Amino acid sequence: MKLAYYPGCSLEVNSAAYDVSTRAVADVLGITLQELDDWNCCGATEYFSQDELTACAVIARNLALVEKDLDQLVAPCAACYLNLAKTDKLMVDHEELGKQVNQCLAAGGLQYTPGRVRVRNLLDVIYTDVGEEEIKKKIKKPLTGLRVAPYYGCQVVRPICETDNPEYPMQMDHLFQWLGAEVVDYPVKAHCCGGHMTQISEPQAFEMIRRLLQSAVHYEADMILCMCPMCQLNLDAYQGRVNSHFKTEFKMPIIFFTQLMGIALGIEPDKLDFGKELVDARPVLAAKLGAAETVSV
Amino acid sequence: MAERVGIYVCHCGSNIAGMVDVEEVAKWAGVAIPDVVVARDYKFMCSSLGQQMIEEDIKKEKLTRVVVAACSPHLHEKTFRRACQNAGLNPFLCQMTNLREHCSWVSTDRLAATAKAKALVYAAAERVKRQQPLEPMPVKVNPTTLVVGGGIAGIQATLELADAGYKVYLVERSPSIGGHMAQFDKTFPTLDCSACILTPKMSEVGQHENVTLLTYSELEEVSGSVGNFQVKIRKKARHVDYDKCTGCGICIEKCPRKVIDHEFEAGLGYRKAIYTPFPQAVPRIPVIDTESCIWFTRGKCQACSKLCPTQAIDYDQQDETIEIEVGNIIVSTGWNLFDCTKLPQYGYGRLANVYTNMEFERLCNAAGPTNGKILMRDGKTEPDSVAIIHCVGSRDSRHNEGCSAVCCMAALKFGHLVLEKTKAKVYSFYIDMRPNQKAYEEFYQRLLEEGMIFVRGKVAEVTDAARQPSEEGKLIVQAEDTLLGKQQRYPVDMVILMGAMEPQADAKELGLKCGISCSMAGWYTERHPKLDPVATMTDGLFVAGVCQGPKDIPASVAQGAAAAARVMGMITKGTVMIEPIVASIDEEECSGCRICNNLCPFNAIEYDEEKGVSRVVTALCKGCGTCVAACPAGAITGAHFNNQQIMAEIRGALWDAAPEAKEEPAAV
Amino acid sequence: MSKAKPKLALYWAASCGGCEIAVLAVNEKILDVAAAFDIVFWPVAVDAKVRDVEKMPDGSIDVCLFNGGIRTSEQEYMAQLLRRKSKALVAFGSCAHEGCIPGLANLNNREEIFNTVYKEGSATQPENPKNLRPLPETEVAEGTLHLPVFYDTLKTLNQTVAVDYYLPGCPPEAENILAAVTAIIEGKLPPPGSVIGKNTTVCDECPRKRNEKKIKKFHRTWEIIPDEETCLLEQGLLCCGIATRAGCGALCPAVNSPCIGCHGPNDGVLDFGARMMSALSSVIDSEDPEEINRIIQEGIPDPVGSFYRFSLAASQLRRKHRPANEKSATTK
Amino acid sequence: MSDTVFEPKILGFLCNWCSYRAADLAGIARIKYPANIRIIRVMCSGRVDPTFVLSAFAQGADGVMVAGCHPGECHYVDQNYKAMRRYAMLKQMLAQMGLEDNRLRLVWASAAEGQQLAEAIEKLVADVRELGPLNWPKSWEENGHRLEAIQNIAREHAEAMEVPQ
Repeated sequence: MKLAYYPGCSLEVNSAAYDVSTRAVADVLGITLQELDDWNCCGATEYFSQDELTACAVIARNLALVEKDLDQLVAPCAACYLNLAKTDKLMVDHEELGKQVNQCLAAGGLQYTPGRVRVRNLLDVIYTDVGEEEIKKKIKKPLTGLRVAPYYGCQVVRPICETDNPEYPMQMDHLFQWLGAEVVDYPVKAHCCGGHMTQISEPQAFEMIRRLLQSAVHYEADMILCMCPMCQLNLDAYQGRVNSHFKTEFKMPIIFFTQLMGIALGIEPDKLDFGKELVDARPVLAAKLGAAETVSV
Repeated sequence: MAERVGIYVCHCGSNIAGMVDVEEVAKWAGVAIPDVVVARDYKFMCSSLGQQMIEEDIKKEKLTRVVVAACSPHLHEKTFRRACQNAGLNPFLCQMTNLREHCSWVSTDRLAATAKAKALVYAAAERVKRQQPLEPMPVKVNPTTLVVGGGIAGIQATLELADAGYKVYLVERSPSIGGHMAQFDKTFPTLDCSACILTPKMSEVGQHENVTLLTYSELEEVSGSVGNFQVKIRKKARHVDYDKCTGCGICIEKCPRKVIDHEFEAGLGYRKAIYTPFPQAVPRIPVIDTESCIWFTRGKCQACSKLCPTQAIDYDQQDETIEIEVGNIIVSTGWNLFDCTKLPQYGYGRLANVYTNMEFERLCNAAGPTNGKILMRDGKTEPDSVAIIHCVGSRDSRHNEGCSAVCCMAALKFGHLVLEKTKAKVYSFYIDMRPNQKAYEEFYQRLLEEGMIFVRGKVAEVTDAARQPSEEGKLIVQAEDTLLGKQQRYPVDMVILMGAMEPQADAKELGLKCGISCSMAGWYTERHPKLDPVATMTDGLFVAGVCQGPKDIPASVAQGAAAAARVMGMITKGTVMIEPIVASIDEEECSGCRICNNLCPFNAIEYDEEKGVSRVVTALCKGCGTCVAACPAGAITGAHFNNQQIMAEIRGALWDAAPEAKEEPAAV
Repeated sequence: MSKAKPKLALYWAASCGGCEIAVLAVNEKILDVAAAFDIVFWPVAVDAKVRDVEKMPDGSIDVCLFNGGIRTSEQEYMAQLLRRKSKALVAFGSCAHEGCIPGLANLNNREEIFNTVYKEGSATQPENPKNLRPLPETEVAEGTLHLPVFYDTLKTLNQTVAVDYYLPGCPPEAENILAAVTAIIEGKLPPPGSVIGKNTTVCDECPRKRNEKKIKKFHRTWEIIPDEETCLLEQGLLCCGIATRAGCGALCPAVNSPCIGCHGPNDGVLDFGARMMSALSSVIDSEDPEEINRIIQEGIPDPVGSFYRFSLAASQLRRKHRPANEKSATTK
Repeated sequence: MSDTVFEPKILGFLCNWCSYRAADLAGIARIKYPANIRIIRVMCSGRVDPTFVLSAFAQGADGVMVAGCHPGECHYVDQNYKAMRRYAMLKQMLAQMGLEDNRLRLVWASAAEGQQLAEAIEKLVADVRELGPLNWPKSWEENGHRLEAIQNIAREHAEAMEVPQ
C-alpha cells in the first residue's frame, strides 16, 4: 500500500514524535509513505477564517503536488487532515470555487481535479485498510495490563467523518483492544481540548483540559493517546499549569497513538521518540508492561 | 372492413374554443383523417345533450369508433365510455384526447394551439381504429380473510370480521397476540390501563368461533390474487401439543432454566425456557425456547415433560407448513423500536440508568419486573430526577427523517407516571411538542400544571463525566435550552430515550411476498395517502396499524376497523371486476427466454417449466406494460396499449412532420 | 406436351456471396431443384445475360431468389428488372432481408467509405498509388464509360421494390432453403409478405437451462469461457437469441457462442435492435443511473454493432443521421 | 424558410399516474408552455418501448420526451427504473447513430409538479429549437444522380438490344 504523505509543520518540530513513530509504524505495517515534494502550510485554522479562496488555493497546492500515480494522501495531523479534506470537498461541491482555485494554481503551473485525491486520516488508514487481521499478525509485545484512554479530539471526526461515529468514535478503542490494551470507555474522548483558547483565555482553556484529564483519571487510565498535535500539546504541556491553577496533581502521560502502537509492534522505543513528552510516559510503560527492556527511562 | 370513426370536438365553453379553432379542427378532421364519417364540434360534449349526440350518431351513422377531443381522460373518460356503452358500443372503443389541459390552457398562440389540436385528434383517430373491445373480468371472492400480525390493529380487524360472521385466520409471529400494546402500562391521554382494555379483546379473539388463531407462525408465501389467495404459513414448533395443553402453567413453574426476557420484558425481567410471554397470553399454550432449554442444549432435565399432567410436551415436534385459501389479506405487522445504541452520545447500553421507552413501559407496569415501582438499575433506588429525551432516532436525517407521532404523548404519560409514583423532578427535552389529537393538548397542559419541566432543545449528550461535585454520580444531560439560548447541564438520576418507531426489519421482504411496496422510510405504501389509506396497490391486500406509518392506538384501531370494512365490502359484493387493461402472452410465440419473469413487481408472470413458456396471471396484472415493452420476441401484448395502437398514435401525432423521403418513380 | 417447368432466377447484389454457396449446400438435392425448375438466370452458375431477362415478358419468371442489399444503381436496376419479370420475388438471406453486414456501412456515407478503401494510408492504397476513385463516368477516346453509381445508404430489397417472401439467415440454412423451394414447387407458400420460417425465437430451439434474468455485467465473448449448460445471456454474454427468429436450430449457442441475430426478428417486430435494447436493459440489475451507465458503457461499447449487426439498414432509422449541411457527396 | 422560426415537433410519452397528471395540473394552473409537444399517454414509463422513440424520430419528430414518476415513487413500484435503464441504453445507441444528446430526454415529474413539467417541456423545446430540424428521413435520400444513373443503364441496355444480332 502506497500513499502520499503530508507531515505538516507540527510534525517537524513540536510533534516530531508523531512523525517518527508514524513512519516507524507504517514501515512495519507495510505502508509506503511518499512525502510530498515541496509541500506547504495547510493554513491551520486561520486561513479559512480570513479568505476562503486564498485558503483553498494554498491548501490545494498540496493536493496538486500528489504524484499522478497516487490517489490517496494521508495527513497524521488532525488540522492538516481536515483542511486538506475540506478543500477537496469544497472544490467538488462548488464547481465555481474549483475553477477559481485552479486559476490560482495555474499561476504556479499546477492543476488539481477535484476529487482526484482521497484525503485520509492516519487512524482510518491503519484501522480500515490494514485491518484487524494484519495488525494482530504483527503484534510482538501485547499491551496487556496497560489502561489507555483514546482521545480523538474534534477535527478528525468532525465535520467530515467517513468511517467512524462522529459523536462517539470507536476506531482507536478497537485498535488498542486488538493490541491487547485495556481501553477505558471514558465519555469525553471526542470533547474539545481547548484548542487555541490557551492563547485567548487561559482559565477557560485550563478548565477544558482539566475535564479531560479528570475523566481519564476517574476511569483509571494510565495514559491518554492522541491523534492530533494540538491536543497532545494542550494536554501535555499545560498539565503543570492546570495543576497549579486548580491545585490538582495530574501526572498523566500524553503520547501519540502511533508511539504506543509502535511498542506493541516491537519497535525499539528509541525509534519512537519517547521522552519528548513533558509528562514522561516511560516510567508508566516500564511499570505496566514490566519492561525495563521495553522502555529505557 | 374499414372502421367508421366519429370525431367530437368540445368547445368546453371558451375553455378550449378560446384558444383552439374547434370548428376548424372538426371540419378538417372530417376531410383529412381517413375513415372519419362524422366530425362535429359542440359547446359542452360532456353535457347530456352532447352525450346524446354521440349516442345518436353511433346508432344512426353506425359508428364503430369514437374520439372525443375534450378534457383530460382522468375527468371524463368514464362519462364518454358510458355514453358509448349506452349506444351499444364497447366502451373501450372510445378514445379521449386532451385538448383542454394539454393544449388550450397551456398555449398562448391560437394558430399553434389549433395545429397541435389537429395532431392530437389525428393521433387519437389513428389509435382508436386499432382499439379492441374489452370486457372487465368478474372473479368470485372467497369470504375468508387472513390477518397478518396480532397487535391491536390486527386484533381489531379480526374481531370486526369475525363478529360480522366471516371466517378469519389471524397469524402472529410471537407466541401470543397482543403486540406492543400488551407491554404498555397506561395509555395516553386517558390513562386507562392498557391490559384492562386489551386483554378482553385478546381472549375474545382466542375464543371466537370464526377465528383460527395461528400464533408462533410465519407467513411464508402468498400466491393467487384478489378473491382467491393461496397462502403458505409455517407453524413453528412450540414443542407443546396445542390440543393436549390446558395452559395450567405447571411446566413453566417447574422449569429450572431462567433467562433474560428480551422480548416482552425488554431485557428488564426474566422468563423460563418454557414460557408464555406474559400471564394473560392468548393462547395460553407455552412454547419451548430451544436455545435456552436444558434438554435441547445439554440433553438433560425434561422437567416439563415429566410434570405435565396431560403429556403435552413434545420435544420432537417439527415446524409445520399449512396452506390456506383466503379472499383478502390484511397486513398489520406493526413496528420495531429504534436501536438506541446507534446514538452512543446518549449512553444507552453504556450508562446503566439510561432506559429506552419500551424498557420504561415495563418499569412502570404493575405486572412488570419491579411491580410498577420506578427504580433505577440497582433495583432499589428511586430516582430523584428523570430526564426524558424526545426524538431519539426520529426527526433525524441520519436515522429516521419522519416523526414517530406517539413519543410526545408517551413522554407526557411517562412524566405523569413518574410524578405520580415518585417525588422525582421530570425534565422533557423536546424539539417540538406535538399533542395533536383530541384531548392531547389538554394532557400537555395538565403535565405543565403537574410540574413537568419542559426544555426545548435537542440533547447533545448524556454523560457521567462530572464537572462539579454536584454532578458526581449523576447522569448529566447536556442540552441547549433554545428558549433561553443557553447551553445547560442537567444532572439527573435516570434518562429515558424516546426511541423512534421503525418498520419491522423484514417489512420489505414481507411486502415483496404479498406485493405491497414500501415508502423510502420503509412503511407500507397505501393506495392513496388521503383517499384510500388502508388499501394497497395490490387488490385484495390491505394494511392497518403502524406498519403503514407511525400512529397511536386509536388510529391503529380505526385502521384495523377500516381495513375490515373494506374487506367486508368485497365479501358482500361477492365478485370483483378486474380491469381488462392487462398483459397477455401468446404461448405460441413465447420461447421461454424468461426476460420478463423478473420484471413484474406484482409477481404476475409465472413460468411454466413443462411447456417452457411464461404466462401472465391476469388477476395479478396491473397493466403497466413494462413486460410488453421488454419482450424480445414481441410475444406479449398489452391490452388497450398494444404496439399497433401506440405506433398508430405516434404516426397520427406526427402526421404533419417531415414526410418520408420521396421515392422517385421506378426507372425501368 | 408435358407441363412447362416453373422458371427460377437467382441474383446476387450487395452481399458476400455466401448465399450462393448456401444454395449449393443443399447437396445432391440441388439436382431435384434443377429438375423441378427451369433456371433462366443465375449469373454465378448459368450462362444467361441481363439482356435475356430484359427480353422476357413481365411476370414470366415464377420465382426469383434475390440475395444482397442495394448499394449501387446497377443493383437497383436489377432489382427493379427482376421484380417486373418475376411472379414471386424472394429476399434471400439476411442482406436482401435486412441489409446484414453491408448495411452496417450505413454508419458512414460514401465519402467515408471511399476514404477507407481508396485513400492514402488505407489497406488497399499500395495498389492504388494515385488515389484513384471509381467515377460513374469516364471519358476515353472511344466515348464515355459508365460505372454504377455507389449510394450513400445501403437499402434492403424491400426498401427498393416490393418483396413477396423473405428467407432469413446469414446464409439461410440448407434445410430451410430446401423447405422453401419445396413449398414453392408444391405451391404451399404462406401468404405474400411472410418471412418463411418459424415465429418463435432461438431460445425455443436452445437446450440451455434458463432462469430469471438479472445482469450486473455484460461480458464480451473473449472475456469469459461460458458454462455450457446455462443460458449465455445469464452469464452476461450478449446473446441475441431472445429476439431472433428461430429456424437455425440454435447453431451458435450449441457451440458455446452467443447468437448474433442473423435471422432477424419475429413477425410483428418492427425493430430488432430496439427489442434487444429494451429486453436487455430491463434486466440490468441496478437502480443507480451512474452504475447503469457504467454497466452499459463497459459491457456494450458498440451498441449499434451489437444490436443491429444484421438489421441496421432495415431498422426504423436505417442509417446514421446525416446533418442537413453534410455534403451529399457527388461523384462528379 | 429562413424567415420563419423553426417550430420543432416534439413527442412526449407520459405515464398515466404522475407525469400525465402533472401535465393536467399544468393546464389547470394555466401554466404556459410551447405548443410544440404532443403528448401520448402510456400507463407507465416502463411501457415506453425504445421502438416508439425510434419510430418518432424516423417519422420526423425533432425531439422526444419520456416522462415518469420519480424513482422510488412509481405507481407500479419500480417500473420506472426499467425506463431509466432503457433510456440509458437508447441514449448510448442514438449517440452512435449521430443523434444530438438534447433531442431525447427522460424527465421525472410527480402529479404535483405541473410547473416542473412545463419547465422541462419549455427547456426541451428551446434546446431542440437551437439544434434545428432533425428531419431524419432526409438522411435516406440519395442525390439526384441515382435516378439519372438508373435511367442511363436502362437506356444503354435498350440501345444495346437494338443492335441487330
